[in-house]
Amino acid sequence: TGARAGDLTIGFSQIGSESGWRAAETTVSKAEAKKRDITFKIADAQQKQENQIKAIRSFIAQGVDAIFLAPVVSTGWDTVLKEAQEAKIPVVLLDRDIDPAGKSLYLTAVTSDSVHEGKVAGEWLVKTVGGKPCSVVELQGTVGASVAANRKKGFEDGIAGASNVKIVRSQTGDFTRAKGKEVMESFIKAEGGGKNICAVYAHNDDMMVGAIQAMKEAGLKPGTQVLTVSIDAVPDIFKAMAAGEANATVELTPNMAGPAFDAIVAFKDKGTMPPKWIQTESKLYTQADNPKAIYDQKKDLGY
Amino acid sequence: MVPISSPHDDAPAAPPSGAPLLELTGFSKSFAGFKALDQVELTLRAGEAHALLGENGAGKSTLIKCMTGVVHRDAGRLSLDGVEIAPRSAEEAVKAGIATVYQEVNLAPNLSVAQNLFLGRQPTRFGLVREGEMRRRATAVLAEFDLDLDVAAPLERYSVAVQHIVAIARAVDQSARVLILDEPTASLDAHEVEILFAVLRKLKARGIGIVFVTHFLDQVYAICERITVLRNGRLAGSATTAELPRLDLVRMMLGRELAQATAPAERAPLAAREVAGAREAAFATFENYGKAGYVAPFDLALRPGHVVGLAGLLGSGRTETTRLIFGAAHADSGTATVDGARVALASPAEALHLGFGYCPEERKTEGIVAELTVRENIVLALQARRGVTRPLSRREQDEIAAKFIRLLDIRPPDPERPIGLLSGGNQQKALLARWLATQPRLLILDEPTRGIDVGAHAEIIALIRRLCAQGMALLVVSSELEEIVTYADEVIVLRDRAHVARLTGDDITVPGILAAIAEADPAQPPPAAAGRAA
Amino acid sequence: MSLRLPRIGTSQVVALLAILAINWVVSPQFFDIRLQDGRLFGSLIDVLNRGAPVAILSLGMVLVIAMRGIDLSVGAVMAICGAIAASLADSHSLPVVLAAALGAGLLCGLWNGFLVAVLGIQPIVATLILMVAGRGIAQLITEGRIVTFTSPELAFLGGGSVLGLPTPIVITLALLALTVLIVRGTALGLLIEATGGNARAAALAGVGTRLITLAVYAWCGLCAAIAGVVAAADILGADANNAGLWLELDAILAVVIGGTSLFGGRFSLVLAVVGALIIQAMNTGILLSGFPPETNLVVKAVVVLAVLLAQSPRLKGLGSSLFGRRA
Amino acid sequence: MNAASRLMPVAATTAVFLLGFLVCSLTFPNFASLRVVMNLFTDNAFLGIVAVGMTFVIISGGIDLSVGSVIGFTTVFLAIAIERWGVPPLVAFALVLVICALFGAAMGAAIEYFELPPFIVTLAGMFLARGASFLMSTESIPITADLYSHLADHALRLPGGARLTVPAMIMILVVLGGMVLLHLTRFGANVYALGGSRVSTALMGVNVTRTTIRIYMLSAGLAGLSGIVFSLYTSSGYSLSGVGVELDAIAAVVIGGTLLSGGYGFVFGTFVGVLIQGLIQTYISFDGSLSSWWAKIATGLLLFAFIGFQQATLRLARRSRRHATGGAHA
Ligand SMILES: Nc1ncnc2c1ncn2[C@@H]1O[C@H](COP(=O)(O)OP(=O)(O)OP(=O)(O)O)[C@@H](O)[C@H]1O
Ligand SMILES: Nc1ncnc2c1ncn2[C@@H]1O[C@H](COP(=O)(O)OP(=O)(O)OP(=O)(O)O)[C@@H](O)[C@H]1O
Ligand SMILES: [Mg+2]
Ligand SMILES: [Mg+2]
Repeated sequence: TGARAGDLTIGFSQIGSESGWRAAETTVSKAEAKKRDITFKIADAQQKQENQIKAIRSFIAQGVDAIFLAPVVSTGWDTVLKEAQEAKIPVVLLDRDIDPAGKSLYLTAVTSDSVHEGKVAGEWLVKTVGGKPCSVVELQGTVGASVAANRKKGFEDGIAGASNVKIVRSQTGDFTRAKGKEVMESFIKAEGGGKNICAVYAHNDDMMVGAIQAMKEAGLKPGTQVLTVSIDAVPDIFKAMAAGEANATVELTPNMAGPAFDAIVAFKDKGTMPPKWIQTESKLYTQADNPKAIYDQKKDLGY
Repeated sequence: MVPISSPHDDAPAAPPSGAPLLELTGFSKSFAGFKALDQVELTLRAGEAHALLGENGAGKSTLIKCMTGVVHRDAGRLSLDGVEIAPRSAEEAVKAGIATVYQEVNLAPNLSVAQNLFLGRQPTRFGLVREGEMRRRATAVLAEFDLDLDVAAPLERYSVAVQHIVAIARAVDQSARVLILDEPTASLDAHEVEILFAVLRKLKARGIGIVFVTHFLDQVYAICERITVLRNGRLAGSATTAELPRLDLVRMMLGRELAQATAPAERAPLAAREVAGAREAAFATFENYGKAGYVAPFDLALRPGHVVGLAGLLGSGRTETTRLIFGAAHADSGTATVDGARVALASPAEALHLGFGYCPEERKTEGIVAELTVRENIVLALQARRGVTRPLSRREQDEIAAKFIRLLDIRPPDPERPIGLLSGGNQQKALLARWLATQPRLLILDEPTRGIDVGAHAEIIALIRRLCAQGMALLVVSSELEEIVTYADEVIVLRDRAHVARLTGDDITVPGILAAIAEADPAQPPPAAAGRAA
Repeated sequence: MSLRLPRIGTSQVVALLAILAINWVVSPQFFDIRLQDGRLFGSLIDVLNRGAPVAILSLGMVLVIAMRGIDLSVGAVMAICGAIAASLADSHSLPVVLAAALGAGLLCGLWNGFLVAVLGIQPIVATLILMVAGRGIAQLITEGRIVTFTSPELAFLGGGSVLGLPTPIVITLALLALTVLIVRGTALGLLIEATGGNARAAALAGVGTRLITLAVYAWCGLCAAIAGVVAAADILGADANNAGLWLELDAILAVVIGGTSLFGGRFSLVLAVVGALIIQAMNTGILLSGFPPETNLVVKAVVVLAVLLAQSPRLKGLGSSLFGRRA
Repeated sequence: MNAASRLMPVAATTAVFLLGFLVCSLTFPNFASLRVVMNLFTDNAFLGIVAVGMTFVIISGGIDLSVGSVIGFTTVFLAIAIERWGVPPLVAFALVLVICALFGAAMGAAIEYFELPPFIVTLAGMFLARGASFLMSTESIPITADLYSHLADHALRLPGGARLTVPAMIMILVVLGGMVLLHLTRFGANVYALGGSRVSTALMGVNVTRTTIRIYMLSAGLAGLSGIVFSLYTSSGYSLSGVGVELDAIAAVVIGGTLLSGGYGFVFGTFVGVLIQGLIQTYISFDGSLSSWWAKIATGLLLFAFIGFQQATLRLARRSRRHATGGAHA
């Protein structure tokens, strides 16, 4: 009983719209759904797990053909995913995985490895500074967010080998520009006007954009005097790189839905079982990669 | 109606002698340096009613609050049945057997009448309140006060008067050894007062001691065996009622002579004397003015220099009438005119701009803004009329405040004190000042002399007359018929929310009014002829 | 009854100084100030500069609270107005941009005022509506992205400086002066305090409480708009999702620390601003301290409690009786 | 009739809810199903439970902003206690309830003894509880105890694939219990009295301090229970769970016809208020077409629609209600 994409209805429980990247992911998912003319319902959970669970329940009640879930947190999905299973509705995880216990409860997970992202950033920094001693300040994501924890861990792994690179200050910038800027300002004050800061690592580009402003206002030269590396690869960071004010960013692709749709369609059509984990690439971009051009192609993706 | 007997019928009984029931000595209390109480003492015997008297601000309420531990005294010992006690809160006082009605109604307006009567001691079974039982008891308790209400209705539905009766009933029902009443009769009319006294006599017979604060000397002589007088926070003297005739008592309270206070002023309506503008056309007229379920349509004309009194029992609709006229309630029938022009009277603000002034009955909830200073409270209405953009300069404010504090003898004479900290009577004076400051053309007063001491009472009435003489129209609600009679040119009698009679000229007598209220024939005045007045 | 006599606000000022002193202990260079390309630069300046948005919010919030109301929507209104300003900045002249943004804020305020004063909806729910919908509107304007702009005029409002003082600080001071002028220079202050203290009494005294309510909420909206513009100008972009997030709580906290009761009545504009500075001084201190971020909230809780206890009438009485004076 | 007029707000709210549900059922084909109703219960169970506690606080004239964080704290504490320390779940439940109650008592005491505004004390409590859960663990911890999976699966299976889950049952019990406690006990009467007039209540000889402390204990305790339910619901502990729940709870209470200024309100009204919010959520997610911002705007508009309609109903009711004329003298 082959079902064509055309008559599929898919519900997507999206975390929220807390960042430019998230907005882009939503936009891209819609676009991808349109391509395959799939009826696509998005529920915005405003960062609350309970809302996501509600959304999934209502998707089940509506009898959709499949459910996409971008889990706000890795735990606590068993019950509701079991309900989905009982209702024979396949679930695909987007952009974040859930804890191992739930492996059997979803069809596949299209995610990037956020620990790996941090590692890439860390390794780039180690490579770039060479043997020189380098004290790094870190702008963390929201306290308690798994991504923040992972990117922190990954980065620490990345610089573990190099005793010359060490993190001197680490505060949360809540993934936002404003906080990124405020925190960076205080870092600069605390580190003797920024003279002692050799590099900044931010868990996302938005915070880095804020930090760059703070550095400029403090008379520092981000990109040359102070190295910067952050994660997500949103257009604005490429703008900064083009201006020579930022050094590197690790891409987290907003197109998680595309592969997911393909997997679901294949599954519904011919019952092909997709692999348990479809990992998206965590590509490193530096000033060498013609940031201007990338900015131009990315700027209309809805970031 | 139970037969009302005149206070003078029963001469004060001989004071019961014997061991003191409640004895307090060396009570002192000062607020931020201001000595409200200074070495006060009082001895209450079982079965006696003990009057606690004094001018506004003398310290009566403070003394009571110190007794029950609501206010923490600086010094003083308190003993009940010879055993020293030191209640630290109303709760402990009640436990010790001392029930109190404080000066302002202190109940939970949002709770039902029944809940208010039994709060904290509701009848329960398995920890659950027995509503039915509680209502039954509540109805019984109120029946003793000849009040028959829907005890399930929230208290706030009822007037101050009724609320006050409920508060008293609660205290009476609680009082094991001592009952303290701070101006319980202020908002009651002759009828309620008599009912209250009947109850109090029963309590006395049961050997309960009663402390009774009032500004009505008649009531003192009617019910009390002993009198203690405070002046400026000090003990001015204590004696049995028999030993202390009116004149001496007044002298003891004021520390000076006072003529009007004792002799009931002879009737001298203003219009009778030729007053500027007394014969003028009406300033404001109301035709067939009314609101369904509130006050039946009525006609009324208010002239400059002309005093109209509203008389009636509680709930007869006097307050409602005044609210309607001031635009605080909206008429659904009839027309109102000011200076011959029709007006809408949609809001108090509008009435204010037409030159009306309104001194409401419920001082605490509708009168004062407790945390604002006396000065700010006094200038409030005037400022409201001038509008936001024309503020009174601080100097003007100070002058106005100073003027009225002097004129009305508000104590303490400190314009920068939050009005909530003033004594009840002084708050009332400040409210009067608020409206006098606007120099209204029509002043509406609902129970203006409530809680005002004998001295101030006379002064205020004199003041009212002066204002009228200058051509201000007056509409006065007062439960003190004697007072109305002394200055009213016209008395409207209300019953069951309708204006039922209109007395003018020589018909304005206490018996006449009482008759009209009781719809009896004025020829043979009903027993309560004496009404109630100083 | 416990009636607060008009206060002078010593405890707030003391609290502020104490926190600044602590900051100085945790980071010795706290009071260092230098000139960085014509702009004062130092942690102390950061406190003032970062405190500006909340201070501006509190100038509106304090009046609303004095009227026994509350406005939960200010954060969302910030986001809306920031979004409008940012999206117009590069295509229109500054006056147009400001007119649009502030106009929007005023409108939001009027809406709240209408719900409260005319429809008689309880302030907290009335403003909750805009708190929820407002952020949506802001995101609608930016379509969820972070709208950036380059207009130097607008940027000046966030990053510029007047006589070395960062513009946000100047704006805050100016607004404070203006508010004081409007509120205390006219009878508004008295009428607000009367209405907040006892609405029924005020109405019966002829005070036009409705109109005042409307005006006060409108003013609150306007302040939120200004704060929103400043915040957007600061990061050269409008982040509809996060601008002003949870700032309503900070603003309310500032007002209460400033000694204004949530039950209305007496209020103090200056102390509300001091309250805002206390909060920011605390936040900056936390950032400078280098503690791990997990501890931020605990520290915050402790400081807030300490500041409040310092104001507690009980403790005052206790303290002063210790010094032998009558409470 | 006064009893009726006092129930008016609740009646209005209920009417509004039913109307709303009707509209939804007409808009979406498979909406009017028992399953949707049961989901409404299950998904809002934890909110319902805190909202009951919040009702007591608000009626007494206070407010409790700490509940959301207390939920977060509870889930993390349970996860750590059960998973790391190996405490048996039931013991952990008892433990956490005690801790929360004490926490509430402390806030109540601070409010009473230091005469501090509840808003700020509980705001500090909010920071404290959230901060504490961060200190315990920033990442989310799955709870694997059998009891959890057992309770999770355990549910009354109703026709149409609907399930009356344990959380839902607990909520219903709490609501009933709350109604009894508030409307039928002395404590309840005192709560109302406090909201009516704090000073008067004290003068009437009620121990205001004790009552206040108990009220905040109750609120925090129920927040703890709600946290337990939440951890059942997600079978995990997470420091960020329950963010913003305090606002939802307050909104539910007020939508339910309780006056924020205190003195008036009903537990049942709160319950309906919770359902209304759940209904709005469900409506939004059924109509998946809304972008996240339109979803927010719609939520606001629906909230306005509900409240506006409620106000209108009340106005009409008041107009028809006569000024009370308690019987005159016998
Ligand atoms: N809490 C307070 N703080 C400061 N002063 C107070 C306070 N309470 C009362 N006072 C002052 O103490 C004095 C006595 O007040 P009190 O209420 O006892 O007078 P009173 O005899 O009851 O007068 P009245 O007959 O008008 O009720 C007044 O001058 C009043 O201003
Ligand atoms: N004795 C009573 N029994 C029942 N209800 C009453 C009684 N007295 C007043 N009320 C209620 O209180 C409300 C206010 O009436 P109020 O007593 O103020 O009228 P009033 O004639 O001004 O009496 P007063 O001004 O002497 O209190 C009315 O709605 C009435 O229903
Ligand atoms: Mg008194
Ligand atoms: Mg009256």
